[in-house]
Amino acid sequence: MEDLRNSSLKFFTDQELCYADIVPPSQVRARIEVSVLSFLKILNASNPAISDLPLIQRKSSNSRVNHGLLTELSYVFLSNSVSTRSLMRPNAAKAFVRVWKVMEMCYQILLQEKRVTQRELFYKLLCHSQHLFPSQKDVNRTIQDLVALLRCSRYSLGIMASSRGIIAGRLILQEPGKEAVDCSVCGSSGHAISGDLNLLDKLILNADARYIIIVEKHAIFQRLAEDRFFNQIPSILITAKGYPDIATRFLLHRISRAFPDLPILALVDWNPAGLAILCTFKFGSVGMGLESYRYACNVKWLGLRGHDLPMLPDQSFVPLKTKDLQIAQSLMSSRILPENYKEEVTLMVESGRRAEIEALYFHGYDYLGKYIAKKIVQSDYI
Amino acid sequence: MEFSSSQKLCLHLISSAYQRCRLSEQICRLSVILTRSSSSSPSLRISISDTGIGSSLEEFQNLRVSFTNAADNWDGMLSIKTTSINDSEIHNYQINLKESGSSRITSLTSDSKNGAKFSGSEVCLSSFVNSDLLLAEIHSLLEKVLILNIPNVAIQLVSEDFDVPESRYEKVFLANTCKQLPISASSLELLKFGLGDYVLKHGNNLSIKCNSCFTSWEDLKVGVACCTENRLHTELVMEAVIVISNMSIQNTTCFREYGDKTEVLYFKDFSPCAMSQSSMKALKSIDWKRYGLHLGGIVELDGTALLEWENLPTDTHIDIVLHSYLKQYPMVIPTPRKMSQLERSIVKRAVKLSLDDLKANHSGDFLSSRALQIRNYAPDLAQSIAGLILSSSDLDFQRECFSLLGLQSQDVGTEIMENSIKEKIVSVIETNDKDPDKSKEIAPFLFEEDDHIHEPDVEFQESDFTYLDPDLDMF
Amino acid sequence: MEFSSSQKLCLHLISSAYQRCRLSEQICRLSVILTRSSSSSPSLRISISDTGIGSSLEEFQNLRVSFTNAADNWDGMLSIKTTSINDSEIHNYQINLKESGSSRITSLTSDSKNGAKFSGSEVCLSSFVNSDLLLAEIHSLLEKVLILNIPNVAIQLVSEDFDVPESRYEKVFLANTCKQLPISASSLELLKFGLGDYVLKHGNNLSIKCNSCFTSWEDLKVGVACCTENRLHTELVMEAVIVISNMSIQNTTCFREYGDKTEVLYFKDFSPCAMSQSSMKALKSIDWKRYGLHLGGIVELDGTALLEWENLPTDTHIDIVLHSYLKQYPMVIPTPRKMSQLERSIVKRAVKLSLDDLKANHSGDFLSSRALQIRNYAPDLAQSIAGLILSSSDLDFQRECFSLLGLQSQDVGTEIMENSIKEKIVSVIETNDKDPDKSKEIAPFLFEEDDHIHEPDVEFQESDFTYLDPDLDMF
Amino acid sequence: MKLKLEEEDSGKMEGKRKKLESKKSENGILLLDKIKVFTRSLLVNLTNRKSPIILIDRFKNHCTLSDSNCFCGSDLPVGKEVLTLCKETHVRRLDVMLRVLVIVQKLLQENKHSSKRDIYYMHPSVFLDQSVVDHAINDICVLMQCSRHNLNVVSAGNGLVMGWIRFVEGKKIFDCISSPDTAHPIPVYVEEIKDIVSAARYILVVEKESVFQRLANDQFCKSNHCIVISGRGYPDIPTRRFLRLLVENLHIPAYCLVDCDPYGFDILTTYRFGSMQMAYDTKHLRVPEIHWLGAFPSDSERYFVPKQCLLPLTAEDKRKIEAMLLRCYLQREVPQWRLELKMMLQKGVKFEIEALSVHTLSFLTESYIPSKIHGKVQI
Ligand SMILES: [Mg+2]
Ligand SMILES: [Mg+2]
Repeated sequence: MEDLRNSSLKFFTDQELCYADIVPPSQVRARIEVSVLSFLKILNASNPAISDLPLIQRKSSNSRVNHGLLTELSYVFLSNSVSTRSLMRPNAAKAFVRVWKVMEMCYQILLQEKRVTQRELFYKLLCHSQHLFPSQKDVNRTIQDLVALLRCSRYSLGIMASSRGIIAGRLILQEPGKEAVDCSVCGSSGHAISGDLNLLDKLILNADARYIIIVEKHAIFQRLAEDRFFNQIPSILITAKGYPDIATRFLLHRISRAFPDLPILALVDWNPAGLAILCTFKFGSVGMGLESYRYACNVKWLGLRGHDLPMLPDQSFVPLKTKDLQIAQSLMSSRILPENYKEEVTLMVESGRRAEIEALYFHGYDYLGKYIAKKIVQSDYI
Repeated sequence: MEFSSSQKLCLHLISSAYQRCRLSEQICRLSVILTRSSSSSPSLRISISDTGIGSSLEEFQNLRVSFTNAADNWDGMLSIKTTSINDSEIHNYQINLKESGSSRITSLTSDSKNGAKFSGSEVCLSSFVNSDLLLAEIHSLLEKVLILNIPNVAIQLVSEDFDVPESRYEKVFLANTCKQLPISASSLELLKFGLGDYVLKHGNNLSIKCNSCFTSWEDLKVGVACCTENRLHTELVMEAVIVISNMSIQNTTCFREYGDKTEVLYFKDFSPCAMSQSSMKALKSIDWKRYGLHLGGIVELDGTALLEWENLPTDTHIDIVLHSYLKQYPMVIPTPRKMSQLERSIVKRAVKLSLDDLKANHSGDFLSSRALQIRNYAPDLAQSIAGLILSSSDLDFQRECFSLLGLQSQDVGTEIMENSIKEKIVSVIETNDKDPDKSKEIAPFLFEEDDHIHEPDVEFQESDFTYLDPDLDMF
Repeated sequence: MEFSSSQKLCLHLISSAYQRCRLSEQICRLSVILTRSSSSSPSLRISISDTGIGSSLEEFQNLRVSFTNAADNWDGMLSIKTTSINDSEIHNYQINLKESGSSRITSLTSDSKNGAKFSGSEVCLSSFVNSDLLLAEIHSLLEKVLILNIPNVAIQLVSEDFDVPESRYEKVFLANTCKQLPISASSLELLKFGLGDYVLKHGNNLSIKCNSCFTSWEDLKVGVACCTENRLHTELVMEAVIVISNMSIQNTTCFREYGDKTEVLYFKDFSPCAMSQSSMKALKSIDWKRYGLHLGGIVELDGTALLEWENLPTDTHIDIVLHSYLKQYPMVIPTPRKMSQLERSIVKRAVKLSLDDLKANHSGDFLSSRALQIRNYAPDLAQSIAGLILSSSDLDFQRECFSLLGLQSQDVGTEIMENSIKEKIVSVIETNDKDPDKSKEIAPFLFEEDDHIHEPDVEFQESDFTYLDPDLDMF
Repeated sequence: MKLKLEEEDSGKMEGKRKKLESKKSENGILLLDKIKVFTRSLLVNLTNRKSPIILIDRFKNHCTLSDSNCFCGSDLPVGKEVLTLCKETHVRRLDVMLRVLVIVQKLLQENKHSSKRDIYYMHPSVFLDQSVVDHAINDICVLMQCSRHNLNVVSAGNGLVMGWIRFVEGKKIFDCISSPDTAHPIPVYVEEIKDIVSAARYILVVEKESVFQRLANDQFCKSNHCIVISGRGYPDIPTRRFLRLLVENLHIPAYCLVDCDPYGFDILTTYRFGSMQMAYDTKHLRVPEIHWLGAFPSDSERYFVPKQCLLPLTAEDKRKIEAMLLRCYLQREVPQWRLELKMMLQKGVKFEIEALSVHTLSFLTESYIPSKIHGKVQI
């Protein structure tokens, strides 16, 4: 399996797949130094010039879809079409300088072997170059630019990541040299997933689960964890409390690589956003830029799905909102979305309604567990 | 040519005399003498004499008068003496401009030159015009003519009232003498220094240099250009000179007639002249912003074009002179419509070229607003790069950077390094700006990776981020 | 009392005769005989005779006539025979109502009673009025009077035309005979059954019972009330009866004169009477909604008050009768202003009380819209309470609850329990609604400290804390 | 009902645990009994054809009276609401309350927990809005004289903790001491916390996660022997209960570091005085011992916060400050806080904690916090 994936990865490397690495600070510093040298060289050449910054475009037009040939794994990735940050175009000059400013900040942070939050970075930049960074948004975007330039993850740049993810169930995590954490005795609050990707990378994983279940919502996760659902069906529960962050996806990916036979099943709301969350786990998203594709997992859609609707009470349906329709629209236009998923989206749009997982509580709190168990037993997932 | 007053006729006659001097290759003298006497009638006698190439009768053939001012009841009589270098006698004519047909010219008996070799003309008329006003106008004309800086003509202006003892006024107008120009100097060269002198005299209202405002010629920023156009068997020449001067406004007692507006001095065939509409349009159509200038508008005042500037520093003044002439003399004038097209394109070209010249001579100045905008980022960029270099703990890296920057010792401070980088960046920006076409070329990439598909000019539209668009800032 | 026509005078005289019968404790007869003959003039002779207590001259003293109708040229003469039980003779008088002062009454010779013990009166007059119209009016009056249901008076109405053979019309009006009321029945009781009968006859346009529309008296919903007011040495009594009937509209051929509007039958001192403005206002001011009724408005039509209802089911009809009288007879009438105030308050009270009575007798009906709304929650509340009991793991507790609910076995299902609780809740809600003042007494805000929180519903208005919402945890 | 936990040696631990568990079920039984009493009294009233009368105390944690004669500090109810079957709004409230109560009874009997959101989804069409459920839960707590967690209604914990502490929640060991600069989620079932072991010198409460992360990254706890807690904005109930539990058991000072803006201040008061919405339970949730460590409006000068990091107060900010200035407890209990708040209004600017460390990343950990704590610059 591993080999197959690698080979397919290599195959796609030829197809101009671009990505950001998790790299050690020294290497990030080296990349920055190379940038400086390169800049100076071109500036100092016989025909001096100010070099443009080639950034991988973070637009859907530059996204490519890999439909797994040998595995079921599909993912979204960014191709190597670049957009340039050029000093010489007045409307791009600011963005150009911003990249260098942030690069300088990150370089110094890496030297100090520290990490900063994006907010701290904003304040530092606000203080030193207010005219360049009037808002947090400018900082955030420039960080993305820098990721796209240096091809290393945000985390590698010394920017602190927090994770909203939690995990529970039949999984034992062990940091080398530390006491193991048994996620089955973490109670309903589960075990918080660290934002430190290096740490996650080092974790030693042990599991006797048969399934991995992704839950969209914290509350549902809590219910299942409190009910110790993972003992009924040996499983690992994971939630990112909405759209997944990198760390959650990273850990999920690690678990799925470590235990490749575990089906990954997702329980999300029956609305476009729910599906979008599932898809972010499954394929990655263009918005996550170069860090996206690497953690694609073969997630299956357990529920809620169209054929579950008859058992939901009528009053639990809410009309779709404009935002829902927008998400539905972009889902439908996505090249990666499988046909049977598209059918569900069509059903949502046509019915004009949405329903949340909690609607299952209509049949009592314990119904949720039964519902999942039944679906698993019947292999009712797509 | 039709004149609406005897003053205007006078100014034309002076211009013609000047032309005759210019065409002569000898040092010439042009005298304009106004003599007033209450005993005679009309009271003012005007004599315009020159030692130029001698005039032909054709010059006067086309002159017409249509006086509208009742007080200007001149009899229309011109008396002309003229002789060419090869003539053996001095011809005398009397022309009645108020008549037409063959009767208007009366040949009088010629005077013998007694074998002497000389040429020259004298045109006299008597008029009722106010001598003071006429004097002022002639004065202004001659001052402008001086800008052309033709070296072989000395002009003498004399005004005298016989009834008033010691009322004689005399002024000599000589081409710029403080500069040792070579004899072979081109007319553009001459014009350049002529305008420079004019500027140093504050041009439009002082006839003497004011040493308190400008210390030297070298403080002026000058751009010149000459365009030619070969059309209809003649060559049209357009010379343009632009002078930018700085005059500290605080301690000056000198004021310009048009304030901070620019009077465009316009010459046609070596005479001061009102600007044509097509030339005005040409000025309007120039992309001044490319040179960091912001033209507010063009005002026309008594045939004078005034350019109004926006955002011009208060102590900066711009002077522009344009001179168009046909190489052949006398000229074959193209049809007016053709001429106007021609003028428009040639004025535009000449002014642009002179601006380019100005920019080239004064690097860092007259940058386009675009370049200025970009240049503003240079300190920030330099600071960041210097910061990156100096904060590095990798000595090899630092050494390499130092050597790239041509800095000797590693002990140079942040400031020196920043300045060095900044200068380089600025220089690239400025070079780029001088040659606007060059900037359109694709700049080299920081990392050359040839598998990239370049998609220029798409930045900043990161709106269509994704199909999912989660709240990306999860960190 | 002034009358504008002889008809009206007649009706008054009949009312007076009826009063005399009522006050007698014997079974009495009241005969109204209209006799028409073209041979005599005036053509119509009206005789009103009764076996009541005998009249006093004061009754006639205050009668005035001011006829406006020219055709009604009655001579104003009344002839009266009357005797009381203790009188030994029958007095005869002649009264000319058109006169005033002492001359109006003429005492005629009395007739002897020959020792017989009886009482009674006969009033006669002759008039030109149309006998048919008069007959109809008297008919209507007597029918209304019948509603009062005074048991000891039998009324006979006879009309005859001597010129037409077999033209005699005769009708006897007897108080409700189908009901076996005790002799001691109060006048309110009598009125109640009187109105009931009236309703069963569809009241206002049929004099016989229609058995197809109503099957029995028991289908009627009746509310009665009697208020008294002691004022000015007399006691004012107001009796009110409300009858709500359902008449299936589909198969009925009977139509009411006023459709689905309610004619408020108004009696004053045992005579039908037009409603006063103050009584009308009183009706308007009643909070009908408290009884689930929605008064649309009150229309006055020929002295009759018509209540218009909104949202009244089509087959439902409301009949109201009001009867006010003074206990003492003859009456001491309070001043009109006092009277109007008095009337207003007493009408309101009487009607409200009768509505309360109606509601009390028919639990579940006539609930206020508020209570109806509240009652909608009963199933939910019952379900929750049943849920609390049935889901409890404490068997003792469950047993206790069962016994409280009067349920025998624990095996009763959820539904039975829910129904049982629901019924109780409904009953409490209905009881609460019956006595609206009671609910107000127990539901004030019991502030223990007179702290300054007087906003009534603070709990839902913590608007200035909404943004704060520290307990955001939605999950 | 209040849990009182103390450090005890391991010998007594087992007994203690049993006691705790029994206490917990005791509490459940007590509450179930109360529910039964309530249900019974409803039935008795109904069978007697009387409208049940439900008295609900009303609480306020502050008022806006200028004179200080209010009783807001006394924890006593300020009045009662009387619910009967006579008013539709009352019946509606009762309906919601009973529905929630049925759920609560089930939760207690099965010893399960549920979130307010879960409860909402049991009858979404009846409740219509989450706030209705929240309100009913508050009503039930007031009626049953208990805290929300006693009902087994919990919120998803949002809080974080790190530092010199070790405790057990249920079977899970929170061994923060072993890596004092790693964040742990604050457990939701605070009542199940036992075996608290700590050698911390103080507790530092920070408003937001980013500051928490800064401290973690700077290994603040390791070098300062403290416990750091963040409620990530307005603190939720578990966070406040957890903080209170620590303060009560460890007897160490607690300091609060918030942004110098109206929201920061409001968060500070929420820690110290509780929120208006949970006023009925304030006595279990507030932490009167907490000190305000910063950032004070006066800090902007003392620590040279650059001008561009000082943002002008918006109109809404000013309105909020003016409203907060009226809160009675400020004048009564922390007049110095009030003075600082007043100064914020006067200066017309606000700043975030991050603004302090623009000069040096580790300014907070190396200078600001230690100097404030050791220099006793807290109020
Ligand atoms: Mg959702
Ligand atoms: Mg804040």
